[in-house]
Amino acid sequence: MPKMDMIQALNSALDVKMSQDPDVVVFGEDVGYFGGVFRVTDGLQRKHGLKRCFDTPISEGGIIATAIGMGAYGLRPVPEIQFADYILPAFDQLVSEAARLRYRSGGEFWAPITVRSPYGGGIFGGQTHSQSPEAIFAHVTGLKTVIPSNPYDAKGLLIAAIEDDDPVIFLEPKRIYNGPFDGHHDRALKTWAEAPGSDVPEGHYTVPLGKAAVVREGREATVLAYGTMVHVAKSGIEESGVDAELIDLRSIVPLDIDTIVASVKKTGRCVILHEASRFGGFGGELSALVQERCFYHLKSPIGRVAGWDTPYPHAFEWDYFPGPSRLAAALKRVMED
Amino acid sequence: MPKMDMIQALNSALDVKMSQDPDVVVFGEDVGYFGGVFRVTDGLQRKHGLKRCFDTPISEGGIIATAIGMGAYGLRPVPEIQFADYILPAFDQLVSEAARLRYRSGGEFWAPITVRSPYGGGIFGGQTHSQSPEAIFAHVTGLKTVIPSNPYDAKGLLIAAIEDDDPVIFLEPKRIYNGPFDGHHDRALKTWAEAPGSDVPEGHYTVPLGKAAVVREGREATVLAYGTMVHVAKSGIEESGVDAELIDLRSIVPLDIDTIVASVKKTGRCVILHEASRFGGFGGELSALVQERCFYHLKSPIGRVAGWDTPYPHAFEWDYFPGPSRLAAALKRVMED
Amino acid sequence: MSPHNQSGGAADRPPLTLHIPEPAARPGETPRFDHLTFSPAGSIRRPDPGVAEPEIRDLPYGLIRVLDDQGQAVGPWDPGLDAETLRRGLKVMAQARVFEDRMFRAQRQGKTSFFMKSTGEEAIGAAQSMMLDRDDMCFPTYRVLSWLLARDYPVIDLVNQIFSNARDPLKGRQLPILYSARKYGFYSLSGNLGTRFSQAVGWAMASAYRGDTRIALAYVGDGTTAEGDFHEALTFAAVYRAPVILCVTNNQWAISSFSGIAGAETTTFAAKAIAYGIPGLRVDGNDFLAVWAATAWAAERARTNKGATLIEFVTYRAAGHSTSDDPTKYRPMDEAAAWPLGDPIERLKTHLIARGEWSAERHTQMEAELAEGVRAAVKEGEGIGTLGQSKPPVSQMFEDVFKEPDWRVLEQRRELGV
Amino acid sequence: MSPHNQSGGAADRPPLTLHIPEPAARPGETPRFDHLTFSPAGSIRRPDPGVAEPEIRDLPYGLIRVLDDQGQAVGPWDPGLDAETLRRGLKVMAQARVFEDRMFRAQRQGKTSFFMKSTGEEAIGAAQSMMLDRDDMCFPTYRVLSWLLARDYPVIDLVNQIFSNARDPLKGRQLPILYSARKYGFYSLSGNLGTRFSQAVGWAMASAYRGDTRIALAYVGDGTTAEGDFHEALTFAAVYRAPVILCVTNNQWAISSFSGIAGAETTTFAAKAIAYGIPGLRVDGNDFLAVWAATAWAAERARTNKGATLIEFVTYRAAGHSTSDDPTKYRPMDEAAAWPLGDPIERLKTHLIARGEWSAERHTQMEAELAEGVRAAVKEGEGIGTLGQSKPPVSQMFEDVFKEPDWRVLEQRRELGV
Ligand SMILES: Cc1ncc(C[n+]2csc(CCOP(=O)(O)OP(=O)(O)O)c2C)c(N)n1
Ligand SMILES: Cc1ncc(C[n+]2csc(CCOP(=O)(O)OP(=O)(O)O)c2C)c(N)n1
Ligand SMILES: [Mg+2]
Ligand SMILES: [Mg+2]
Repeated sequence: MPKMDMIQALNSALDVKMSQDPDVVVFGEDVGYFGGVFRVTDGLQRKHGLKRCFDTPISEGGIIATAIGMGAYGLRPVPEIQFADYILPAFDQLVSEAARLRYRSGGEFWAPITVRSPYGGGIFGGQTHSQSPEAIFAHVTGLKTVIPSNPYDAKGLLIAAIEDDDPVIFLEPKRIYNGPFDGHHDRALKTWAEAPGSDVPEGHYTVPLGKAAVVREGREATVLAYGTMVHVAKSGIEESGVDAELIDLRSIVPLDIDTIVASVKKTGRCVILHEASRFGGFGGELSALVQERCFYHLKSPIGRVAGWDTPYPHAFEWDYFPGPSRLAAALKRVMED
Repeated sequence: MPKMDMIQALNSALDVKMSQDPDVVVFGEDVGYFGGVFRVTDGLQRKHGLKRCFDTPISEGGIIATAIGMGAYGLRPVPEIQFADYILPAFDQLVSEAARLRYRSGGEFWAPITVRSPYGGGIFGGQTHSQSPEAIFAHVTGLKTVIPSNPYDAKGLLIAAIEDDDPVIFLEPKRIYNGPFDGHHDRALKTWAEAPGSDVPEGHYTVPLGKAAVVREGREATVLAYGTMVHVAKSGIEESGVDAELIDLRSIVPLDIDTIVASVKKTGRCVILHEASRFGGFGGELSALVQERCFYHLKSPIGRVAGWDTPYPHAFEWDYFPGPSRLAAALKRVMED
Repeated sequence: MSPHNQSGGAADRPPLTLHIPEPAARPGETPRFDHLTFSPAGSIRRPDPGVAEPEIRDLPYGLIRVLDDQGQAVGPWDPGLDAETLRRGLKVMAQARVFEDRMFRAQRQGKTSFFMKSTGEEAIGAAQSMMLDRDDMCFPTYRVLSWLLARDYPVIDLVNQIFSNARDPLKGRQLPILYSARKYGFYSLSGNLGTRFSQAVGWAMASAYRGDTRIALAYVGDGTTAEGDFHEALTFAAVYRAPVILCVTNNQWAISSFSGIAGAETTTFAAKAIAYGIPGLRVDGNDFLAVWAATAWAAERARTNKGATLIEFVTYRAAGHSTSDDPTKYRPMDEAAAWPLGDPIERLKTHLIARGEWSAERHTQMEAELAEGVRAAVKEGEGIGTLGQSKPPVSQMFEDVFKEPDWRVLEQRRELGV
Repeated sequence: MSPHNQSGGAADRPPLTLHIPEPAARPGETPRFDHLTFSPAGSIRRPDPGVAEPEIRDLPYGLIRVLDDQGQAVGPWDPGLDAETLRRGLKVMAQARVFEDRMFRAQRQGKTSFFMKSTGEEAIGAAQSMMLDRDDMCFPTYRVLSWLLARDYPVIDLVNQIFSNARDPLKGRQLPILYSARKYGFYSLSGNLGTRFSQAVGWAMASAYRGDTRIALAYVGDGTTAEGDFHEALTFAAVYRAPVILCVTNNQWAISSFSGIAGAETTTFAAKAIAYGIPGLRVDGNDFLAVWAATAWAAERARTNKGATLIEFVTYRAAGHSTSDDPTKYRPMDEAAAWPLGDPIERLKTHLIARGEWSAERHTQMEAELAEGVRAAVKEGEGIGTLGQSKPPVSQMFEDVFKEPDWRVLEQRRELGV
């Protein structure tokens, strides 16, 4: 089985689907001839033709609206938004339209679109190339939100998202495009080839939406994470010395509540880790769900480790980024409490 | 002291500020000559002149952008968005611009704008005239979000918001514009005149942002609510027979965490009530905060009562709306657990 | 010192002033429409639909009209329709009016929550629905009921939707009149303005992508042109030469704000086409024949891969904005009566009578029949139930959030016991 | 049966096709610019700035140029500037180029995270900054460094911002070159495109509201015109006659997509003005004199309450999009060299020399001095520290979220121990 990094795996997912299904069409800013600023659509125009992978005007609202219209026609559009920070001009189209179309039309129309977008920090991208907006999507009834953490999942989840008949926000943690960054920014970056999850089949397979993965089994505490934070969590758990179970959510909507609850009931302790700023972040929902369902199993307060409640600051990348040490400290805290 | 309903109180706040401060300017769709579809700006154009209260194009993005530019110039714009459902086209301007301007410019520019918008359900407004988007604002670093529940607070909070140098989303629960709706839709609506909070001074006063109000003291449980839900909570508490303390948050950012924590530490039980759909709603954050700070005081799981995780449905208004009985049931549950 | 301020310091300058547009007349004043240009019927040339855009940059400033004041069809835009077709159009328009008047009263009687009328604008949806193919797709606003009626959408389904009752085709989920009718080429409506305009472009692009023959038609109101979606729609339509007809229904008002607030104080909405290098037509929206002719022109362009056309229909919103509105609060009471382009039903009727193809008696009889049909449908709908007395099963509240429900919805259904 | 499909069933119709614009030349091909019109210098009339918009609907399709191929200033748009002013402009442009070349290398050396150049576009910011008043406000893009240099913004402050070091005027919060410089009439930049364009209109409206005399100037790139914000800005500017100059810097490329993807395949960006009933000027952006003259014209209009003007500056992005970009991947290597409007620095230099007001020697000497100045500033900045070696106190991460911090920020500061 070939080794792939995240970019290759995502590219392969698109290629597989475009080869199988003439209704799959890819477009976005710079995705056509150039192949995307992160190269995820590289070669697709050359291989599948100008009309199946093309550039768009710089107009995120227009991109998503066009995708919805195409989806309603019967295509399976896979628009790219160049950075997740730039999804916001399309937020109304996603919330008021894509997410609501099936419901409000009594099932007559729907928007089977997959919106791919690089997200997250750790690349010195400054305020508008680093944000993690997943919480605002998770709150929107009718949207699914998927976040892979390794090449194998990335490909399988992206294929599953494209085949899904509902609108999916597919957030790609850009920090781990090239290797599984564990938060130790002062160490050399590992490549995917050395890491688990990089054996990626060439052909078609899916990883179902709504199924979390237990990345590491443990008995003392449960860590919930997704995207880049899965790798940060691994090294944070190691640093802490706590025998923690690590769950990679993979999709936050649908959420694999059963896996989460089973783990916390087993361990009695829980820490949630995400990059987005803490207040009102998705960690709040996770904490509430765990508390509601595992109250009598909890031995200590559920912890949250997240970005600070400030905008994403350029020079303070590593002060802001919730790295392994912050997780380790939180794990120790839940053990002590 | 005169009796005012919510609309009169809000109108009075605008009038007071426009009279005091020539930099206060009011605009939005239909707010000028006509005085707003909910009449909140009625008479302001006549009294203060065409340029101080005027109509805008139907372009929520343009309205907020214009307000930000005016705010950066030195004015204190108070734009209206006709329904909170229609804030979304301006979401990018609010998040990427208004909320971030002070921070990113190192304090050189800021956007002292107050975005007024009627929100919430209970009026058979269907999907796009009923939604409660507060959670997505609460997550945005740099935005304040205020929600009054009675005429006195509405006026005092609106004046405080206008005088605040940060961008404030001021959500007006439209269901209680004319009277304190307690969720009993089958009973006659009370007028404000008969209800507390309707004695409203004519002149200038403020209710500070970030200070919750204890609406009802209680010993057995704490109910957290805001907007229309404060009134629903009152009747739900009554129905439940539980001696619950009811806290009206009044602003969710800044959040009066001290009042919340003190209450839950006292009662040991907590139920959160909001209209917005439950998953990823602001209740998640509240639950997480309470759990983190009151874990060892909690006698039962924190409950959440909220809109279902569906779009807002026209015919099912009262099936969807989290009414007093659902709160009462939740209160009984936290007492039993 | 750097050589700034060459043109004089700020001190010398006159103060700036902020311009706020105001309509020509407010309540109590005499209606005036002199800011609008009304070309005489038949006076605007009709270029070949394949014409290049630079050749027709004057068209957005004229007004394409076919029916003159005597009800004669004149000039190059006369679509030459047979009487049968015109009678059908007349009937559809009259039916829309009768239906809306009836349902407006039903709302006032508490039978539903909300209603909106298209009075005075019926020609647009009617002519376009009839002119286009069955498998073309309309991305409507809430003022094109006549599109559905022209395609024989069952009146009882309209009534059931408006009452949100047990037979509501939209399962109780939508505000009255926010129909969806795929089989009738009528895309799902929603309360938020503008957003479907750009989706229509995507739909049309998909048809072109597949090498199909279907084209799209989309509407926005004059007020809604100010939304970013408008610009995005036009941009994508122009860039990809999408087979779409983009229509602005300029009925002069957006709730209480006049078209000047939307940017039409000194120019036209049709002129917005020029920004994108696509044709812009300004058309008498109360003239069934002109609407038909302009649509046919744009459709031919679209079907021959020449791309999109923007059409402004100049019309007048004769009724209030909705049941929540009282237009006498912000415009002269008699403004509708003073509207220079008249009433679309009257004008088509006059034309047919002038052609000897219709009579006042037949018209009266037709109206009576239509009223009876509407009355019967409303009765039937009332039999099923009006808002609050009948509704679809509550389980429908939980369906269609996603194609397959997830655990949240399943749990919440259980919690509510449905 | 209803009389649909009069124009023939779908079966008869030819298949539609989707048009995707493509640039005239890709890597390995010969650069071509024949989709653009370049009017000869001096050939476009200069109407009075008070002219009514309908009189000048041809202007967006011409190209206002002052400097001809021999470096002579010709025609009615010649602003008649003295040599002192022009030498100053030349110096500012040259300084921008030297500075950017230096900082580009600094980024390559790992001294900062990111950098962007304005090579070939320096005339625009320079002439406009010099032409406008000190208290006017520019709402910039990331390609108008010359605006700041023309107002003597300290180079060391640029360097410190780019290095995000302890003396960064933006306190470490912003990506390199996303400056904010209120005192220099330079509004806060941000990475997201388009959003400030419409804020400029609000700022200008505020000035008019107060009866002040300040006007605003805003930029977007050709690619960014497709954002909804562009339309919103133009709409509000036109409706309220805001005293604002709205500029499109059409440098032919938006990262890897050519201007045709933004809608300029068959029309111009200046023509977008027509949609709003405001003047649109299409101007040679590499001609310092033409930029100045067009700006002066628009400023006069704005200052006399005639409202907004849209100016398209036709220019070419001679460098890559940013340090993250390799333009040889998507356009001919020699496309910049083939650009018909030349280089703005060379053209102004030639003009000054032709006027006898400058010489090759003086130019060389000036460049050396500028390089020395930049070198000194960069050295000074490096002394303070480059990215990662020096930063403002970490407490600055927590300041300015709100005017006064709330408990969250206070608690989190404590948690981080700063
Ligand atoms: C995004 C959005 N903003 C505001 C509204 C409130 N609203 C409903 S109809 C309307 C006026 C629309 O005017 P116009 O586009 O001219 O259409 P008309 O009603 O005249 O047909 C407004 C402001 C809305 N529904 N959606
Ligand atoms: C809202 C938004 N969408 C996308 C981007 C990514 N992006 C940055 S620059 C750029 C190209 C801009 O092109 P243009 O407007 O022509 O300006 P230029 O770079 O040529 O000066 C893109 C797509 C962004 N920064 N913001
Ligand atoms: Mg209208
Ligand atoms: Mg460009």
